[in-house]
Amino acid sequence: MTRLLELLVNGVSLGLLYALITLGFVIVFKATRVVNFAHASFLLLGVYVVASAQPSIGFGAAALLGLAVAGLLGLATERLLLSRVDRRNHHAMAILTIGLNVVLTAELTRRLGESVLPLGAPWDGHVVKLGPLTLPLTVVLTIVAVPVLIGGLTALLTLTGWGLAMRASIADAEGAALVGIRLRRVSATAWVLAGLLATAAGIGLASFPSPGVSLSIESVAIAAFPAAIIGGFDSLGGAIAGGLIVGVVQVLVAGNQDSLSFLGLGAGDVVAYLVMIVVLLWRPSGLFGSKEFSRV
Amino acid sequence: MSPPRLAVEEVSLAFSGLLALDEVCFTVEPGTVHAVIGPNGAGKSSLLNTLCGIYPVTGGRILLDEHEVTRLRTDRIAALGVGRTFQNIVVSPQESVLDNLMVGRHRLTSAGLVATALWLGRREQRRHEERVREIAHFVGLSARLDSTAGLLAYGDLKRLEFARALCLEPRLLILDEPVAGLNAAESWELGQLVLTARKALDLTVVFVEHDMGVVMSIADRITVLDFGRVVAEGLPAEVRRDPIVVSAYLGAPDRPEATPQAERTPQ
Amino acid sequence: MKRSRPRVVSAAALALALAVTGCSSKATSSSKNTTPGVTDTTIKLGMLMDLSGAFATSGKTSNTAGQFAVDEINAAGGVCGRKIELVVRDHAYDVQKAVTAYDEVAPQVLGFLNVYGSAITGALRDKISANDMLVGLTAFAPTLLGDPHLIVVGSTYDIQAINAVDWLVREGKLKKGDTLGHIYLQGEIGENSLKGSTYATQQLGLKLASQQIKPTDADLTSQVNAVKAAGAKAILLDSTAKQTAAVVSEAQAAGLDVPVVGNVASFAASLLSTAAAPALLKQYYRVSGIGLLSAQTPAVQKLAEKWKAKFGAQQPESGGAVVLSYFSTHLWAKIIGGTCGDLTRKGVLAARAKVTGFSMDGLGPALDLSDPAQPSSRESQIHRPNKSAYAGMEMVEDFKVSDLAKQYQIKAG
Amino acid sequence: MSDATATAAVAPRAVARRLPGALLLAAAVVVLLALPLYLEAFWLRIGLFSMATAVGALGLTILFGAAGQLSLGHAFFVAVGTYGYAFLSGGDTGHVKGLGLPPIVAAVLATLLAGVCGLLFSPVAGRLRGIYLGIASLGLVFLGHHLLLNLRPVTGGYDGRSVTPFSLGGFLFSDSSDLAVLGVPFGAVESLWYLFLAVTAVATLVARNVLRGRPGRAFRLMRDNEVGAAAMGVRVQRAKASAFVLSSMYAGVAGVLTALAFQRAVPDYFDLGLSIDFLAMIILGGLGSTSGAIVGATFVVALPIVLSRYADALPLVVGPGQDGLDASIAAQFVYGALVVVVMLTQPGGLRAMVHTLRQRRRPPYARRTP
Repeated sequence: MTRLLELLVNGVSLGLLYALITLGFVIVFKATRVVNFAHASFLLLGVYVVASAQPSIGFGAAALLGLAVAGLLGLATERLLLSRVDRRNHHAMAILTIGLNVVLTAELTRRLGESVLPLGAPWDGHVVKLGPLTLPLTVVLTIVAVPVLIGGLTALLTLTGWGLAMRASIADAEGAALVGIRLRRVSATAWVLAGLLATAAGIGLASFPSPGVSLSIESVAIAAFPAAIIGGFDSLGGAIAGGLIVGVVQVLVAGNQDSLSFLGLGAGDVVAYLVMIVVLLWRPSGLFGSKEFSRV
Repeated sequence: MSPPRLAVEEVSLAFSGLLALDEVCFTVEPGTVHAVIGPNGAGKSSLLNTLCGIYPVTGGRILLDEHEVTRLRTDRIAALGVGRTFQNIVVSPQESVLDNLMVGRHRLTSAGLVATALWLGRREQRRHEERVREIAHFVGLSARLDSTAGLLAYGDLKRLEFARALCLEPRLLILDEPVAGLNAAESWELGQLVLTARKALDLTVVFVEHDMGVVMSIADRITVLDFGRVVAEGLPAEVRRDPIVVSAYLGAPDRPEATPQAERTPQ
Repeated sequence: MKRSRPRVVSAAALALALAVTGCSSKATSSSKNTTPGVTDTTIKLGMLMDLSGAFATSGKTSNTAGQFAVDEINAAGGVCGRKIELVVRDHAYDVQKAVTAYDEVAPQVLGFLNVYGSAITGALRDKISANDMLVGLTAFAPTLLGDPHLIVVGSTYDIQAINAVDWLVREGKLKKGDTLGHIYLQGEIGENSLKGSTYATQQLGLKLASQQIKPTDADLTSQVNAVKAAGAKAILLDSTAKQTAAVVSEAQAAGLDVPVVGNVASFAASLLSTAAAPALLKQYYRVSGIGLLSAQTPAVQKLAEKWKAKFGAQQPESGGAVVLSYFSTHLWAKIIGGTCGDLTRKGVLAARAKVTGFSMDGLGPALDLSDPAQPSSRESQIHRPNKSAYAGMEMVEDFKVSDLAKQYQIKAG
Repeated sequence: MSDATATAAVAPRAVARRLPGALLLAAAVVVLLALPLYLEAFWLRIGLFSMATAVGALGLTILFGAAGQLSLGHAFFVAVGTYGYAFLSGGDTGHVKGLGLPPIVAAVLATLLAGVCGLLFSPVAGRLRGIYLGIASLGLVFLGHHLLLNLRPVTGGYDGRSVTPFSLGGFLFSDSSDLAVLGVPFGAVESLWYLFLAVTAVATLVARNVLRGRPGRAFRLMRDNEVGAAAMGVRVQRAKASAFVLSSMYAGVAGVLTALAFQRAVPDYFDLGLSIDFLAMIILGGLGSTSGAIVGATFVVALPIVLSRYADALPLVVGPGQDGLDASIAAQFVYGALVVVVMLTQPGGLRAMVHTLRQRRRPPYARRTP
């Protein structure tokens, strides 16, 4: 029972981190209709900056620097690359992010190699006991901090002018342009947000008990794909739900590997995709995705 | 083969509770040209889409001669000889005009993947290409056959769609605003093409159009829709004088164009 | 017109083909009189390493250390009166690149000093034997034994696992009836190691709880928890270095306070600067079939000095890779030196079997290459992390063969 | 009538225009046929990999370029081909099983097997669109990888299994063959070259026929407007399924060729990266075009290998093992940057670029009346 509870808590914590990654992914898609294949390398770059800066300037400043760099990378991607492609050519833009991803991954592979860079977060190495549960402090902090972050984001989207513009342009880009919303600013902000959210999630992923920043974090971030699809690709609430579902299911399956041996070893990694395909057979636009209607 | 008779019997269509068509009834006699008019949002396009099986009806029946086509799939209805054009032009913009027209021969040809892969579809293709060239000549697109469709002028695109519908060798031709966006001369020309095609190819024609000049000059009968209901039906001259029609549609120019009705955004 | 085109094309093609085939240069150049890679002054040896992929750090380290040995050998006059030259290619741990690079390098070299990666060795094995090539490996799988074309330096993974379990028992960290947790990589490393641990636990009256992982797994919490739930008193670990850090810190997070013994590839010096350092220093040990870079023998110190001279304060990530590459390059010189009269690939293969007692003090155990079906040694050392030791590791126990490892029958092939 | 006279008048000109093309084609055929007599194994090997990949890219360009169905699962179907061939033609060795069928039978069955896998997935594929289909098919890659690691008797697990060399009518396509042509020993690479060339040529012609014929036109209208295609009588679900099956079979053939070129099947090759590479290839080359797929595949496959071979000669790039910018990292940079640049300047891919150039160079009389 304790073990199940422990797994659940770990799963929720991982799921919240997935939710952050997925949110950035989905916000970009909503604002610009671009599938950002470079999202995982945004995450790795941000957290790499944190880890390589923290020995000299301390964790707090390094975290801010990492967020800033990833945000700027998002901005640069939008301003320098995507804005030069026809807005309606979503394929070209998606492939462009593939190219960007290749370059970023190559550079990060060159710099990181096999090494593990310590993240240096103040909560690293700490374990808390909550009743019968023994949990890394990271898990507890994630469960507290991520909902606050998501709440803040929701407030931003619902209460501010930018949020309104964002939602309007997502609902109907042409209409929004007609009423004077500057689409470019909205999409630039979306890309910056994606970088920030990815880095925030990356800090969580690289924290104790994970030994630090290494290349394998990028492959973890790929889980945002099925999470986004399960939730529905154009739904922010769906992104959060999808992230949580993937996190919890992954941890539960991996934690019960022995009794699930018929699924084969390492089933935790693929179960997210199984869930995804089942969800899609049931609802072709994900749990919360809006149906596309073809109008002729 | 003689042109078919189309009977629409108490057809209703609802989108998540919103009634787009409400027990619509009318009959199109074989070989006639039948216009459906009405203000924006009246349900005209929805009606055409139910005829083609694109929107599933929520009630009523649609008969093509004695065949009930109410719940048939769109491609099955096309296979029965129903050709159509679309309100907002539907072509493959990167393909040549000839290729776009050849798609119209899909139902009349049979070369499948395997046959085509093994060079077995060529003879069939050549035979049909001849007929397609004739049709292109008929609508005046001969000179454009090798052009990329996306680069055509608007008027040519409209003719391309019309020609492609003819390439199906239809018995029933459905036209959704065939002259919208054309100038008066082009509109008149296309109207005459419809009449010629009807005669030469033995067609029954149903069309939706806002251009009253064209409607009055080519339609044999007119059905008027408003809010998804038939509000009037008759000969052009009768409809023109019908007080309900005048108030609902023709005589009320100040009526707001963009009505927030079901047809706009079917959800 | 249209129809005749293919015919025209094929006729023209045929005519042209007949015209050009008369003068192929490939035909004349491929005479088989001279042995590839050998001239009057040089002997070329190939290296296929991962220099830009996931294992680039080890690849670069091995490359550097191999070059150290080559420079030393050449400075001392070379082998058979010839200088050794290395032809290095990067395969980025990609089988496709490796196969192509092999095709490029093979005609130029006498043999391969090192081919890195088990999947890559697997892909190349047929070609290697077709070419009579002798190939050195950075792998210790018993499945590689029995093939006279491959050199496995030192004890194999299964024997290392047996020696590790034996050591845990001798040190009192495990007692009869206790459970040993074994977290192992899928693939030949882990599975061969599991054979050893299964044998040893059976022989010593221990219980075994095993958990398989993939090289790409980052989060190993569930495996650690499973081992904890099985009541493990010690953990045997075959993993990448990153995963080692994850396992020890997750064990710490789970309150599992037991020794963890990893294999030679499961440690990197930089782990000692991560959050996992305290746990590593407290609980981690390493079993190794080759020597330790911080050992106090003259041969090892000479090697360490070379590294310091080249890289200054920057210590090698993997001392094991430095030692292995340096050691096996010298082993190659010994093999070639035994066949100066017949410097052909077949000659080299025959000379390999003549090496029965090669050793370099502290760098590796005494190697016996006479029987390809048997490991060249059954000895292992035990190391543990120490921040002040060079490359982060200090000696716990020098080369030793456990009795169990002596009895253990290896199934080759 | 006017059309007929116009055609007749144009005919001699058309011949004159086609003649250089035919000669060029003939020359290309000769060069391709003669290459094994001159090139080292290294270059031939690159050719083999390129051709294997090109066949896969052809399949994806039919599926995505023509039929508009985004698939990130192509690597899975390639894996089915590779492992299907390895299993069907392989013998029992130790813990790895095989059926020991003749290689040609195994190759055909492996292709069909990939097609069946495509058919099994087509109910999912038929229901989904755009990115949903893309990522659902991405799931196949992860599930497939999982199976490759776990179905050990068939796949050999993490370390993979070796592949039986191809043989046809007693002739063995391997290094142990004693055949020599004009003094050139014909080993695996040389003989496989001709096999691959033949398969690639057939695959290209078949793809061309399909794309230019009735199914291709239906696919493209379906891509541009599904409802429009249905109204023309196209059975959309069936067309989608058949595009998926055909593309899977192409991937299956690519898989068999890959197996023969590698002589080993390892699971890690068939990952997400391979799927994304396929996508990049066909888009770099020009979506929906057969020549574009081949050019794109050759480019993506050959670039890193060639760059790392000539690393020494390139500025900024260092040789293997030295400190600095490694050749294969440099190749990654070039590849990534090129994808970005092509998308920025020529979203239609290399084919569109060539097309524009040709249009510009074409003599005025040959230009079609605007």
